[in-house]
Amino acid sequence: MGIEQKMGNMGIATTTLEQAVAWSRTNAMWPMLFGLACCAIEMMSAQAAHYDMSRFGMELMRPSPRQSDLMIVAGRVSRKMAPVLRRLYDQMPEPKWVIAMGDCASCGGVFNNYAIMQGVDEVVPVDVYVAGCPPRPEALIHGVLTLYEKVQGMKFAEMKK
Amino acid sequence: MLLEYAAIASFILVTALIGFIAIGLGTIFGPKHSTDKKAMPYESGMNPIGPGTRRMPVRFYLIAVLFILFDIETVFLLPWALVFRQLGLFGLVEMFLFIAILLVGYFYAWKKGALEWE
Amino acid sequence: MPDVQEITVDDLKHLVSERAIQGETVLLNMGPQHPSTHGVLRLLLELDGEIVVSCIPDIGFLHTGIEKNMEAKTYQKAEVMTDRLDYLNTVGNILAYSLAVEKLVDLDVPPRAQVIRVILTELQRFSSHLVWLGTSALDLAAMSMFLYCFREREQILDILEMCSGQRMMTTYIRPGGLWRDVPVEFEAAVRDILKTFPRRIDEYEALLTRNPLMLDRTYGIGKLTAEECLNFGVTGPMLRASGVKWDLRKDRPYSGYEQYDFEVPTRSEGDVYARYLVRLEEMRQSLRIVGQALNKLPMGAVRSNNFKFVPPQRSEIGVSMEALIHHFKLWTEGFNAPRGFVYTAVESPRGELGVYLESNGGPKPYRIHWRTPSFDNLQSLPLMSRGVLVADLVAIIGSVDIVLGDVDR
Amino acid sequence: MDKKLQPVVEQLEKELGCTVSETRGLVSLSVPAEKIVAACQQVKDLGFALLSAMTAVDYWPEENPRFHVIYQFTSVSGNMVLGLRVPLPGLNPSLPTISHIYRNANWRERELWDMFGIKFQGHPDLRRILMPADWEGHPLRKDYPLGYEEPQFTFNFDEINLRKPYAKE
Repeated sequence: MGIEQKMGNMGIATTTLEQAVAWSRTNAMWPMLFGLACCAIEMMSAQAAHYDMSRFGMELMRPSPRQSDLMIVAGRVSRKMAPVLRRLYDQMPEPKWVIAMGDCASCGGVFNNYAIMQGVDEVVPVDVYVAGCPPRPEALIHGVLTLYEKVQGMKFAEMKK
Repeated sequence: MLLEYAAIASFILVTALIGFIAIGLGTIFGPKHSTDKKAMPYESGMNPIGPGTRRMPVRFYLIAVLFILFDIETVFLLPWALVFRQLGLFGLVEMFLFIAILLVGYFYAWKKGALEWE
Repeated sequence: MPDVQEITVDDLKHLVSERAIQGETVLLNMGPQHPSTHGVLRLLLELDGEIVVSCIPDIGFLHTGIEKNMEAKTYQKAEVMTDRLDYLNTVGNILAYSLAVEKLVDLDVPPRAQVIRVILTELQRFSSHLVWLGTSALDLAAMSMFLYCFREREQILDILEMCSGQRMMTTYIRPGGLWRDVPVEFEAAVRDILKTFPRRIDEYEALLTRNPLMLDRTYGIGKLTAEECLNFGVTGPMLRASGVKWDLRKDRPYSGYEQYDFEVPTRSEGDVYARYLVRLEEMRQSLRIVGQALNKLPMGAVRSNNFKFVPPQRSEIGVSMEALIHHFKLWTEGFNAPRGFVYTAVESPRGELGVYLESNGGPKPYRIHWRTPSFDNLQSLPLMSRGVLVADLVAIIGSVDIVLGDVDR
Repeated sequence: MDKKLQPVVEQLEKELGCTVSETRGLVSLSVPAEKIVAACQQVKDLGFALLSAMTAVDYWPEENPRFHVIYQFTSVSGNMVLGLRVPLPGLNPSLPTISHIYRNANWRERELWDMFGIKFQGHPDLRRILMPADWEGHPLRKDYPLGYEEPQFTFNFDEINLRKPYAKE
């Protein structure tokens, strides 16, 4: 945030403000509607009524990067798609996080060939890797909760990004 | 006499305050990190083709005007609905007259084909 | 990592009309990341206000090089690749691959395995149509349809998970039969589906079929005549909605489909509404097939005992020496398929899913080509979308029911 | 060879002089490259309305007919399936286009150009379809490497970690 660049690490005095900021960030983190392949179908199942990701603040899948805080890379990223993915990541407003959902996004998975990027961390910095091919909806929700712990643990000093 | 308007003034004040707080906090404390890529127009991940500002067909303007026209009509309905009881029959007839005039305008636009895109 | 490719108007000269070059019409990307392109399909639209003058699809954003990758794996290891092709019809993909391998090496499949294959393929067709119905109704702003359809789909995924341990990428069908027998609760779960799902389809019909909103958005839009369909290589529900009664399960039956009696629904209008009706009727026919198949489920082995090509059961390995030898040979080296080529086609929910498999005597497929239906169905999109509103283009894309893993392979 | 297909194959053989072969119930005629347009026109007139599949095979070490382009036709009315095979030399393989006869050959030919480097003369819009536009090489050729990258396990984690181009912020 703008203010903490000036104040730096104030320890006790700013804990409650950090928690307030972290609380507001984690309870309404809107993912970007960015389904690539098979994991997208499991992401839709996670969003649908049975597993209901909205219980964790992910009520809406915003189609445009301008209104989304989190990019769930759900599926395999091909060489032709990588620059587009990078462009979308750049166009997201600042407090943004990335979940690499599935083996293909995390490390290329089953496909070790010319067409697939071996892991999306060569394109965008990734915060949470969710394993599975495709990961069950519960695994995706567990990945989201791990991201929440990471965001809640952030101190002001680290929030400079 | 001034006192009656105090209610409306405070109402406007509070709504303006809520608006400014919500947006103001975001702009003051929010991190600003604008890069040239972020400033580019978003076209589902690709580069936009051709100049940014392009010639828009007049149809869009026509639809916008029609929308504003009938939106203002509903804006007039709201305060009427509040004092509906006190106005009695006179208010009812007056409002239906107002709506009837606008309906004539609506049918005219409809028959002239303003609602069709072509 | 290269940046996004810069396209100017003049290198599309041969595709777009004259007015686009003068700048009268707008060239817009309905690009890879778009809520209504059902995946990473990019459409370069030439718009005159709301009217689509021409639409140029650009695919390849999900190209996974599966055909090249399968050439580097043995026949057993390549099965894993087949599920990731058309990820809404995973059982159908592996069925097509298994039929091709069985035809190549002349493997027999026990009758029980054939019936279970039919049951699972029809359930997978039902769940694929559910995802189509949910997402295309969502595009027409029927939000609740999405939630209803995915609620039903969970029941089918539970059955697939019960059989194979995996919800989507089951790899349950293997060349020569199945991976293992179905569990005991399988029959009860499928009976429960047969009891509740027909009522659910009636609910969808009640919601959408005579809904004036749906009719305005779909009736008479995206018309394709039978002759145009065949010329563009369109197969599946889109072809049947244009009046051509061509269904591989009926005309070139495989895996025992000739024993079941079911109708092939066809309509003659060939528009988005006709495709909706054809697919809804197909869901009912799938349930009919599952019912008949469940009633005649024979007992017996689910795997052929030709151990040259089919790994033996785990239980036998501890007992017989030959089984142990076969087991190790097959899982380390794989089997050497005889030289030759084969083309088998299966009816997937989107159309004719064909496998051209060629072997040069080695343990790995020398060349495997997947004839995927969405690749050809998508080619007719520019024809259907000439002169329609952008909102109708969304409905047309929904009705083509493309899966990008299928298109890009 | 089922009986319905018999007359069709004989007529094609007579007019185009191509050799017939049948493996595992799949009838396929081998047609020289210059006669392919006439053959496809003939097959279309004989009622094969659907070009169901079109692909190519690369017999790499063998140089002269290095590529075989395979056409699979389906006759919806007569319920018959027929295959055509065209051998092509390896240097710069090219074939006349049939996208004016069967419209879905348009993208199929673009895919064969993209994947195998087989040029199609007269094709309205021969661009790469699956690979990025500025990609060199044709991936499905046998002499094109698979592009296999060593997976990162625990024992070789650090060496690969140094070489791996992680994305900056």
